[in-house]
Amino acid sequence: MDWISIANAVINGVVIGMLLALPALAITLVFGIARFPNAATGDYMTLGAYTTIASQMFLGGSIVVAVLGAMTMTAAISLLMYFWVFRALAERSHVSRLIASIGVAFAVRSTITFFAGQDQYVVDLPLVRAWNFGGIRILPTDLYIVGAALIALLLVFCVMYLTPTGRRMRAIADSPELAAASGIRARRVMIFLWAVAGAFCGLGGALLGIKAVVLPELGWELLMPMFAGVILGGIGSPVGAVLGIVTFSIAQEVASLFVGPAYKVVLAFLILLCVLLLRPQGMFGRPIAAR
Amino acid sequence: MALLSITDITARFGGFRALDYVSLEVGEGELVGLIGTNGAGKSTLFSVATGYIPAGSGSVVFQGENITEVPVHQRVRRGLARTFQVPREFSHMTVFDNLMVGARDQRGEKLGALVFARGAIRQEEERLAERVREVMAFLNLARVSDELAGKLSGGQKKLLEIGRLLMLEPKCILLDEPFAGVNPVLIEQLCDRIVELNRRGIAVLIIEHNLAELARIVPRLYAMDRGRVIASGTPDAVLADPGVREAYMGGVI
Amino acid sequence: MMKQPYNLSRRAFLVSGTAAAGLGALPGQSFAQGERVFRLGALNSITGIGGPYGPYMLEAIKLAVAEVNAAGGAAGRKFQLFAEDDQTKPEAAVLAVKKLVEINKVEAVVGIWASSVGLATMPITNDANLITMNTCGAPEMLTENKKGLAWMFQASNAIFGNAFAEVARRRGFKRPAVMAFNNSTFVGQANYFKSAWEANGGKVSAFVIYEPNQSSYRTELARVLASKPDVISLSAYRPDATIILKEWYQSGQDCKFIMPGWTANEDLVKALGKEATEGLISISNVAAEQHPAFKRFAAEFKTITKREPDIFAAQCYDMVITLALALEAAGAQADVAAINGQIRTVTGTGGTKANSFVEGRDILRKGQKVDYDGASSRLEFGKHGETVPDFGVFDIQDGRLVLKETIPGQLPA
Amino acid sequence: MEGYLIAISISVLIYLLMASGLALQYGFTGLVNFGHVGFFAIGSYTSALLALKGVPIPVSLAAATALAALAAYPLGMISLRLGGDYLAIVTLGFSEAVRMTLQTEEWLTRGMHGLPGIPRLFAGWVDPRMIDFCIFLLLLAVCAVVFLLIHHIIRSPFGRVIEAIRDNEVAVRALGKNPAQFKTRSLMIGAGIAGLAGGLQAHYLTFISPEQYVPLITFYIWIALVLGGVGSLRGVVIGTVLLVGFLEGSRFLRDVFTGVSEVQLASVRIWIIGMALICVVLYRPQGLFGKSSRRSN
Repeated sequence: MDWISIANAVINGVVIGMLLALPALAITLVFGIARFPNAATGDYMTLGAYTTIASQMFLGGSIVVAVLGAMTMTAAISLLMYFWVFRALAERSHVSRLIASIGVAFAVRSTITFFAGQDQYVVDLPLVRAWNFGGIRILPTDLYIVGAALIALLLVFCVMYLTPTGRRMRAIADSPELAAASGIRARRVMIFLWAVAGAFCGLGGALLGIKAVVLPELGWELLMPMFAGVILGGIGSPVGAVLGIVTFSIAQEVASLFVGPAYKVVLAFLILLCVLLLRPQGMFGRPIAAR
Repeated sequence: MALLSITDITARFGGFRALDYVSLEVGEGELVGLIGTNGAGKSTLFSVATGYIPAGSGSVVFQGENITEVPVHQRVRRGLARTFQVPREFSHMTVFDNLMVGARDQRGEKLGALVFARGAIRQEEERLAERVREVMAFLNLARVSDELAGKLSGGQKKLLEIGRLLMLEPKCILLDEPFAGVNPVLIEQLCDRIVELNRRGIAVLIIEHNLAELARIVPRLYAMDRGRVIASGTPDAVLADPGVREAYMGGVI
Repeated sequence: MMKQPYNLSRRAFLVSGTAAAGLGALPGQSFAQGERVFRLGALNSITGIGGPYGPYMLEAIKLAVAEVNAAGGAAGRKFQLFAEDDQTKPEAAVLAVKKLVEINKVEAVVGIWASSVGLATMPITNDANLITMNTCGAPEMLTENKKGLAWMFQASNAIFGNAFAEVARRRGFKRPAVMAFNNSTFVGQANYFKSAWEANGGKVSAFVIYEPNQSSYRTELARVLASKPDVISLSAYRPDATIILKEWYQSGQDCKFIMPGWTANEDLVKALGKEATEGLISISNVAAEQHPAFKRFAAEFKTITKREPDIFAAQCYDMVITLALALEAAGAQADVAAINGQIRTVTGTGGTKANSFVEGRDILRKGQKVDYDGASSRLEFGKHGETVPDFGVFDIQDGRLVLKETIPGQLPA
Repeated sequence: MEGYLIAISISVLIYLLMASGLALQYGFTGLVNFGHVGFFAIGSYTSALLALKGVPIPVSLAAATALAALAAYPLGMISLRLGGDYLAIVTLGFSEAVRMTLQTEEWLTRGMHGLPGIPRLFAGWVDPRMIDFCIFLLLLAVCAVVFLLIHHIIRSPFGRVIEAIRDNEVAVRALGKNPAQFKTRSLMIGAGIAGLAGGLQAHYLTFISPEQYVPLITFYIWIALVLGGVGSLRGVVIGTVLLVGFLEGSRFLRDVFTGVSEVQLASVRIWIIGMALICVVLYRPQGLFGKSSRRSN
């Protein structure tokens, strides 16, 4: 394999990874604070993608409006599901929350297919050629995608590290008992959490819709790599989630050069296993102390 | 030679040094107390001694064998058992079943035996049930035999945990705050049972905040503060130690 | 730079589910008491991977059933339709077909799309002595067709792969590459393309089978493009073809594509725009757009679904019409075996050509032999129930499919 | 009519077998196995490939069971070191890896083309029209045996320990027992049962292909378990019957929703499943018919 192919594969991995970093961050935040793996994450993305399509159709073609609309929509649904489902399950085992989130995933997706059907949609955007630097190809669209993802990530990191709500959020993520003992009111944190998680899934879905095609299974299919990336980075660690999913995506793309596309899932899974065996807390997670 | 000797143990969490070269000994059939303020490292020391937390350095020697690297369940099988600060009963199981689980090396835990040695298992179960009844009688738990363990009072749960340890036939037990959250009447009874156990030849190391009760039953005491052992000896001597008084901020004792 | 056409109507978004099913309810389902009906089962892949095609296949079946019933039925027997979704899953299909057999007591099952469904249901339909008509491309369908009750309206992968190679040869390409979606139909096509090409001493520059459901195929595509092919045989469905062609267009590398007609069609143009699809070679066994059966069917199909029929829909339409003509020929009292025996006769060469049910029926009533040439192909069945159609080779020019030539289908040597 | 009912019953029984394996793993041991379909697939392919090579079906089924159970061994050893949440993702990854391998290793599995013509159970032994009924009876017997086995296991000292692990793993270690050992065994038994179910299904369907073994099947089993209530075998039966009954029964929904297209009907079906899951977890946490405690008698 020549280095140009590898460089292109790495670039592609970075783009996909950055895109998936948004929902991956949602997964890791929900995991750290609400304490369960949210299987509805993928279908929130799907919802975001379809909202983009719908808003382009009904409100006109502006892509920025459509993407913002998608984020609002998924944030609203995410909050709705929190108030209806996940809040009531706060005291229950994380498996029951996981199962409920699978239910939410099915409900969201089937509502979409009821109205939009099974067929594919494409986001209405002009096709552009890639810039070619001696064989290394970079797409302007990809740059926009990475840019949008970066801005969103920066915003959330700022909130998390600079505002009181963000500090409370991290405190709860670190140790729910301690946070409860020191009297942190969780309500506002939870609302913020689910709104951000929803909006990020929506943004991720919309960007993915722009890059690929919009299908009902769009987000659901990505759950597995996203969870793998989150675990790789260390469950509950926001920085870890971003770096984990980017690493994971690069590994998948580069692997498909060497082992063939079918085995990239297998290979990614093996990488994950090895990392976990050598460093059970993930790349950026802290060791869990038993008491 | 001591039954359990802990030598120069360290443990860290992140940058925080929870145990700082701690050494401690429990002799054969001895009854020893361990006191210290919150965060002094007592429970951490238990966890290192029983293998729940790896030791950063130092050694744990039990019955003359170095068990520093031995996994938790192997240490228990050698006769070194512990209870927890917060009782860890099997809440969805009856008190009777909780105690039945306790017995070591049951044939019925082997899947092959379930098929090929059903008679032997039945006999073993009957024998164990007999022992469970003895233990329940000893700990005054017979009345609640068929209750779900999760429904017991705090004190009963502590008794149940001790009962499970007895099913193990251990040589040395480490009790982590056995009196915490227990009503005074039951504390009497608990003390009594612990002393009785010790009289039967089981070495006991107790962490306890209730210094008055502890001083009454243990002949020897260790005091810890900020990850170090700061004093040891008879209860009177330890409690009189200026470092200990300092750690407890004078007034409490 | 170009503007991608903005073509999905608002209505399409909201109602494409319903649009697919048209009127929703099954047509012509009111039957007089005691009337002898022919109970017809439709087993379509409404959901699952077949989702983009199945609903329209069912629509075509309904259309054909309505046509037959409007003409008073075949041999006086009207068709009563029972439709089931197989979810494109063999185990769901088994239950669905059992229901059709046991509850609805159907005498034939049409519309089977996926080879996996066809292979999984064949033992059941054979046991129950049912005629089945499918669009499966797996060569195993032929060997498993032990009772001769199954009819393959789609050319097998082998024939398709061969035709792709033939087109590549005729167009003078020298370095073809192969890219295929990982399922049995497309991998089969890819393999037969390769062996047909190499049989003539050529070499395939790259051969990549990709996993479906990805958000990007750039790395796979890069592997193919790195071999500098002058043409890529792309066996794909529409969603992945959309992404791959988009990424190919963006890469700026020049080459042609040969694709199956059910993917390279107007829908693909809608998804990608005219510029990115310009010059795609689309191969399909639609007899010809000029063919009267196809024209009439396409017009009717369009009024109901607001879109062009794809090849599978046309095949499904033909299934019902063929079955109706066979029933007409066999007579009202005929059993399944007798009807099945007529299928080859009413489509075989030597009879008077017919392009619709009514035409064919009238010829039969005159006591003559009939040769139904359908909307999907001339329909000549081989000895295992397979069709070896002629292929239309289309170029996509300015967003429209333009027929360039017709080549005879043939099995690989 | 009977034929259709038998087919549905066979479907129920195959799901029931799988569900009982998962009930042992999750309901009684607390193992969050999200890769159940992987073991099912291993069983299907093992038995099918062996039978196609001429191995008698009883032998191939035994091999399917054993191989599926063995596959669980390394998986258990690895992931049980990691703790609960990881087991879910590792098993899910495992089942996808199995599917990808089945797709890719064409020399062995024929890849996406699937395996047609798998020898049918009882073929040549009984009248062809009676085969389904015989398969149904066989499955009924297998289910009965497996249920008795599981019942026996959970009542045994071994069952006592796995139940204790579910309640409090740390305390089990404090009693000198190695939870990983017990959990691995529980995982292996459940996987073996899934493998057997897979083998039986292969010899019933006579055609298998990798696309049958998608994670959705695992989720269906979970749904059955949650609907019926975890931790009781009765709940498993009820949950499975409800699930398959609903999946099949919804074919007849069309008679109710006449104005709705086929595509939309499929959406409605999934929507009802999703809502049922949410509502059961929210309002009937012990399952529709479950009881909260397991060993009380």
